[in-house]
Amino acid sequence: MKYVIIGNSAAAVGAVEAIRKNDREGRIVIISNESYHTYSRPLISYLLLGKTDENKMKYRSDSFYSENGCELMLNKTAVRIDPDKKTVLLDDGQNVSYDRLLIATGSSPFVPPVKGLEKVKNKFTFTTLDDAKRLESVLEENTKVLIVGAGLIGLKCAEGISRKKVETVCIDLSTRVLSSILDEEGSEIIKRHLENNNISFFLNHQIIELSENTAILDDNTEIPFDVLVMAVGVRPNISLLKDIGGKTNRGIVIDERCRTSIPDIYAAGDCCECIDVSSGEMRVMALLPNAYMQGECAGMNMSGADYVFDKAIPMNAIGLFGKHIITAGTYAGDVYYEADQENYKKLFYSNNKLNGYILIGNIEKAGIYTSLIRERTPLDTLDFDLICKVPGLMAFSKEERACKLGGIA
Amino acid sequence: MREGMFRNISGCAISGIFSKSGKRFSGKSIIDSIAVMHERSNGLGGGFAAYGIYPEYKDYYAFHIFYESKSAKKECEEFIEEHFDIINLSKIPTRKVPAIKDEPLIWRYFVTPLPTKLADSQLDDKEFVVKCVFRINTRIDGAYVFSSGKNMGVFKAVGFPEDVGRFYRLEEYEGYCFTAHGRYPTNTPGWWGGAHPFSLLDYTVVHNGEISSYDANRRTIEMYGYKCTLKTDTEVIAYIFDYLHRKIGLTLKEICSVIAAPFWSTIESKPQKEREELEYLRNAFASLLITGPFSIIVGFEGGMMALNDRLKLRSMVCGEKDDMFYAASEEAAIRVIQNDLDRIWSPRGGEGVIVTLEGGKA
Amino acid sequence: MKRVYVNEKWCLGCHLCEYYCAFASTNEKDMARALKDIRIHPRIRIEEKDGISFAVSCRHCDEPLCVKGCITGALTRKDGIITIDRNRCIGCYTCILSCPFGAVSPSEDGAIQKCELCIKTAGGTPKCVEGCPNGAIVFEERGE
Amino acid sequence: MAVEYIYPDYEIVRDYDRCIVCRVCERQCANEAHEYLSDKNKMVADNAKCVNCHRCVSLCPTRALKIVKSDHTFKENANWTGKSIKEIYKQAGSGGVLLSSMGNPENYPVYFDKILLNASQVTNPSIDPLREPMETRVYLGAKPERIERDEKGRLINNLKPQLKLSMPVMFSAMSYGSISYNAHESLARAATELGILYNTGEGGLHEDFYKYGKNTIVQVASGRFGVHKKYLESSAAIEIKMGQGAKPGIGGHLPGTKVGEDISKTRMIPVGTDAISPAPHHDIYSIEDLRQLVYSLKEATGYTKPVIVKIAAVHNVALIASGIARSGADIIAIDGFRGGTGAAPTRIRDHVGIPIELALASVDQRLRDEGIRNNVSIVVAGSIRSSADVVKAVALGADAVYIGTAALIALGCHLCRSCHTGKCNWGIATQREDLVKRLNPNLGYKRLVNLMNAWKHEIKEMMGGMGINSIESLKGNRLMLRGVGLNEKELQILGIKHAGE
Repeated sequence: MKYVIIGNSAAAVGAVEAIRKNDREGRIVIISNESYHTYSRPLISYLLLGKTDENKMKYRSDSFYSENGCELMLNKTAVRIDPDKKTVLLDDGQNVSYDRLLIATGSSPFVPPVKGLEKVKNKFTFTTLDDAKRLESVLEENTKVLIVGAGLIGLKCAEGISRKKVETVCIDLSTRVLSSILDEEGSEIIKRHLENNNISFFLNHQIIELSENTAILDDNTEIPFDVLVMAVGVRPNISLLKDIGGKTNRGIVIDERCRTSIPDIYAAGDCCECIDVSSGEMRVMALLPNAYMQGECAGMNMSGADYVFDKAIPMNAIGLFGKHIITAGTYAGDVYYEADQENYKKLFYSNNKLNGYILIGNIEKAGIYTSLIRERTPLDTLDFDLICKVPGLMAFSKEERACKLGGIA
Repeated sequence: MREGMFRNISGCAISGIFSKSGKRFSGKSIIDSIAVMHERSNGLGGGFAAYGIYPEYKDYYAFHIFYESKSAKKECEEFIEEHFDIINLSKIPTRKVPAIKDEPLIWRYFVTPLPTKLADSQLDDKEFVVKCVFRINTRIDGAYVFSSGKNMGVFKAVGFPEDVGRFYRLEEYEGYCFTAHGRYPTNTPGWWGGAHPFSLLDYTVVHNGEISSYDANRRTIEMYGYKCTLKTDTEVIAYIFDYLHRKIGLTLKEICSVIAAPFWSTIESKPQKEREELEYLRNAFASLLITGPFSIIVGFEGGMMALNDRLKLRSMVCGEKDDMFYAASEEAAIRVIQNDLDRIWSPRGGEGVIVTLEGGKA
Repeated sequence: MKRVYVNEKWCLGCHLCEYYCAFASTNEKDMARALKDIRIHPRIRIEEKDGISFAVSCRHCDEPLCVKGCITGALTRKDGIITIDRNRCIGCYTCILSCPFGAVSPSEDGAIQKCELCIKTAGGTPKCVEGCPNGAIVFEERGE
Repeated sequence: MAVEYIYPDYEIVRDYDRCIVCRVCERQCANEAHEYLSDKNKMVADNAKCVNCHRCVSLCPTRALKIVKSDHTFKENANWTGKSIKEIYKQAGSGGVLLSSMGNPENYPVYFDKILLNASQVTNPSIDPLREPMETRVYLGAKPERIERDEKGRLINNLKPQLKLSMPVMFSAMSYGSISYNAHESLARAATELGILYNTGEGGLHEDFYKYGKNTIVQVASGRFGVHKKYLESSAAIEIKMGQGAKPGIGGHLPGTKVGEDISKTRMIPVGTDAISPAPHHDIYSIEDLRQLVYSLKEATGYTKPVIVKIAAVHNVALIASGIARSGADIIAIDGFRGGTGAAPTRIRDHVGIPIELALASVDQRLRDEGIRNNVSIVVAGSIRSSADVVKAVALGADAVYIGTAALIALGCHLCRSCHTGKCNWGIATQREDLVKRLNPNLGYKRLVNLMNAWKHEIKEMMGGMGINSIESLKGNRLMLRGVGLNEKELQILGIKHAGE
């Protein structure tokens, strides 16, 4: 059996580890368009922050490929798949044959067309190690950085570069920061916190024109900058499958076994979309944990097991200047709310199920809420009043606890 | 101090010869046999039991009695006459042997219970005899009945056994079974009555060893009317045999399973029937289990049994030649009288070797 | 594999497990010296309410969501034991987000902390188990 | 009144250098002797509440606690001791009978401590229990006076019902009520694993424990609590409790506060009512009446179970035992004056009854003198503290012993003698749910098993030293005993010689 994996990040690693549980012999070929040992993309902001280094960023140990018998093809880009011949054409012209193929191509930063963008010399996106290295190389004390996008990428970037004592301004079309994962009140808390850490915001604005060192907003405000970071969002890399007629939406459509619509081609990670069990809708959930688990699921099925991953939900754990945010699921339904100076908690529930939550500050035992969402636990089987206040196993039934803690099935 | 006032602990030599065909032979062989084991004795006691030696009086109880004084003899004889018909009485023939000193008066009586007395007692004649023997031994100071069976006799004294044998002219007796004992008491009262064999009726016991269960056994057997006057292991063993064999009616094999009972683990490995029987015997007669090292030769009317404690902490060898059976503390004691053996073996601990006359009684 | 199991029937809520746990992670020989005037941050925590109490620590799951979700690879599972490489952990708390038992917690130095069955500190005999006076926490193999 | 103030007997000493304020002491003290001062972040203690049970001392992880006897003193003398004075203050205040728990603490002779064992030297080999079999199994019950054979001459098993014990020790009667469910479970499971028996005491048998029936002695006492057919049938033996060593001539009293749902059901009395056992059985006013009850119980159980009659060791115990041995009872249990109790009037506990050693010696000898020793087995109780006591008791003539206090100590009892308060911090003599759970039977039963196995090893060692490899050869083997510092009369009653003789 020959496994070919396009991509070299979490989904790929998940697939490799899963394949090797079932098949110690088959060939595994990994095609990566980067030049690095597998590394953790979310760590690039921590690299700038100095909390990690290039070595520690490695997602798996140096011996990972050799231990798992992987043939690694770096700096190669897959150009086209021939599903009939079962080959992958690379940018250097060679064809790589496969028995099972995994597309784990991830996503690419979306850069919106802005008038005058081409005039900006120091412009960056912020998703890869190379992005981070390039950005870092131009930063100096008091460098004016303009970050377009107040989402996860933009704000983590803001935090990362803060070590360089730069002046950071963040602009977003949305009225709020982290609008994709927070509600209004939560956004406000974080915005204030970031402002206290010297990040300035221009929310509910967009750039209408750029020059080399100035951005002109829709209200004609002129913002000078030395460096521009485009962090508006990412788009799944779906073209390889789309080009050959595979089913795609925003992302590559996969089922609960991570199969695409084309036989022997699997997909996993940020390039995919699948069912979000918290809402029941198909979504792209570009998150490392999901990527790994989808990769693992794909790997298991590619190597002969029957394995289902049907518990994907959106979820995020993020820290910004010492403030921790954990969120998961969908923010719909009735709300349990609790807040004080430091902490903020909102739980969203309906139809006897927990749909989602937002925790800011005190994030302890958040996983218990996550599991209620993932497992679609009927809330009437536990002490919901208690668990709202205090996440813990106490809220579960005695029998359930005996099962969880006593190993009693 | 004399025996009976404290517990006497001793080591010893034993030997026994038995003719299964009932052919009578001279007491010389048993003297030769026990003499070989001279080193196992220290001159403080020796003795013999001889079976089949009084064929002409075989229906009468033969009392062998030590008297320390004429007055004791008088008192005792009055008692005997009161309870028994005396068929014959005489001094037991002895010869002068320099090593044997301070002999008491040694008399022999062939008696049968007076029918009226026996009837009054509501006892069978054996029990009547036992009661009378205990009465003499505990109540009449200076008199001691040391043999009380039929067609058998015990001969014992303070001295090395071979000297004791010569003293009693044992070579002049003929019987189908002889047992012998050479004594090595570790404290020395040197009283004739304390020598082995110990007997009651026709049960005689010669014993090498020291039983650690002594007081447990003694206090139990005394509950059944036995009086342990000598405080020796041997006495207790003799009474236990008498009790279990004569009074309770256990077979010799069953008795072995009581006094040298198999370990529980052994019992549990037996087939069900046997297991239940062994368990019953061990439980029902628990206090008669004898522990501690011993090898014993038990003589009785028409038979002899050699038995070791269940751990076999004392030596004992058995041999056979034609109809003759031998048992002794040492192989040499057998070889000296019969070197050409058909079989010689060392019985396992707790495994009684029982021989009886072919065709029953002599 | 041997795991720590908790039986609330026997938990007295004495919190000794927490103290033994906290002690185990110090390098002190003497608990008084180790924990005097210190607020402890144990890896095992008692939950208690209305006379019910029990200790919760890492279950060392066969399918560990914390390991699968770890963005740095600092959490790994080897021979059934899930350990944290505190040097690599950047404190993103994705594991706290993931753990269905609430058994992973932040620590004072930013990295997360969790029960590692005392393999790094006490030679693999969990101190909470040793310290439990009533057998409410046991370390044993159970058929599952 | 000021005169009623009595300075605490014990003082809690805390080493503040070692106290880490974990508050375990506070959480674990049912007497609330420890308190946390949040404003000072400091633990303090109230000595007056301390019963010296050592729960806090044992659990303190930094060993910061110890309990010392107060050196506060009265102007006492050999006659007017502090104890006597205090008791008068208490009674002058309350007008009531003084209550105490556990066994007689007074300074009467402990004969076991004045008896020494023998060992073999030279003439008789000692036996190494590690190399040779060493048997401790005993059977309790009447032994036959004669054998019977079937028509083929095979022996018939004519033994009356017997109890088989792997070693001559049993757990004595402690009722469910006086001790906790978990204590009972520990005893039941340990007895089962060990192949010995435990005793329900007079409080009936919880249904959960019927499964341990083969190792259970059920008790029928004057209160007849929880006695019904199934109760009797679920047992291996039935014990009629006539008396108890700690309080001869006195009944029992379980306060209503301890009679919760489970105990009410088990004892068959309403929740919250006092369970009062009368001093006598109201249907036994003579030995003939006892015989009737013995046979009633045998009849009720089809003559399948031995009946034990338990009496307190009192002055004419030998005579009483003789009567019992002829009453149809299979086993006599004799409880000496040091036996424990959950609660007894202090004066009774401390002044009534006789030492078990003397009682045993005289009963054993009396029954032998009467030739009826084999009619019954003798079980003795009343402070058997170690395997040496067991060996001495057996050598004096006991078939087996009962242990109560020793078993409780194995379970954690620290002899604070506060059972009657119902706040046992070790989960033994209490019914408070939060305290009961402190005794985990999974640990408790193992400790009992350990203790018994340890004793068994020691018994074997001592037997081996004496050259005895089976316990039946030790029974009544008084030559293995010697007295030290005993007078002629004591030696005579014990039936042993003085050391050196």
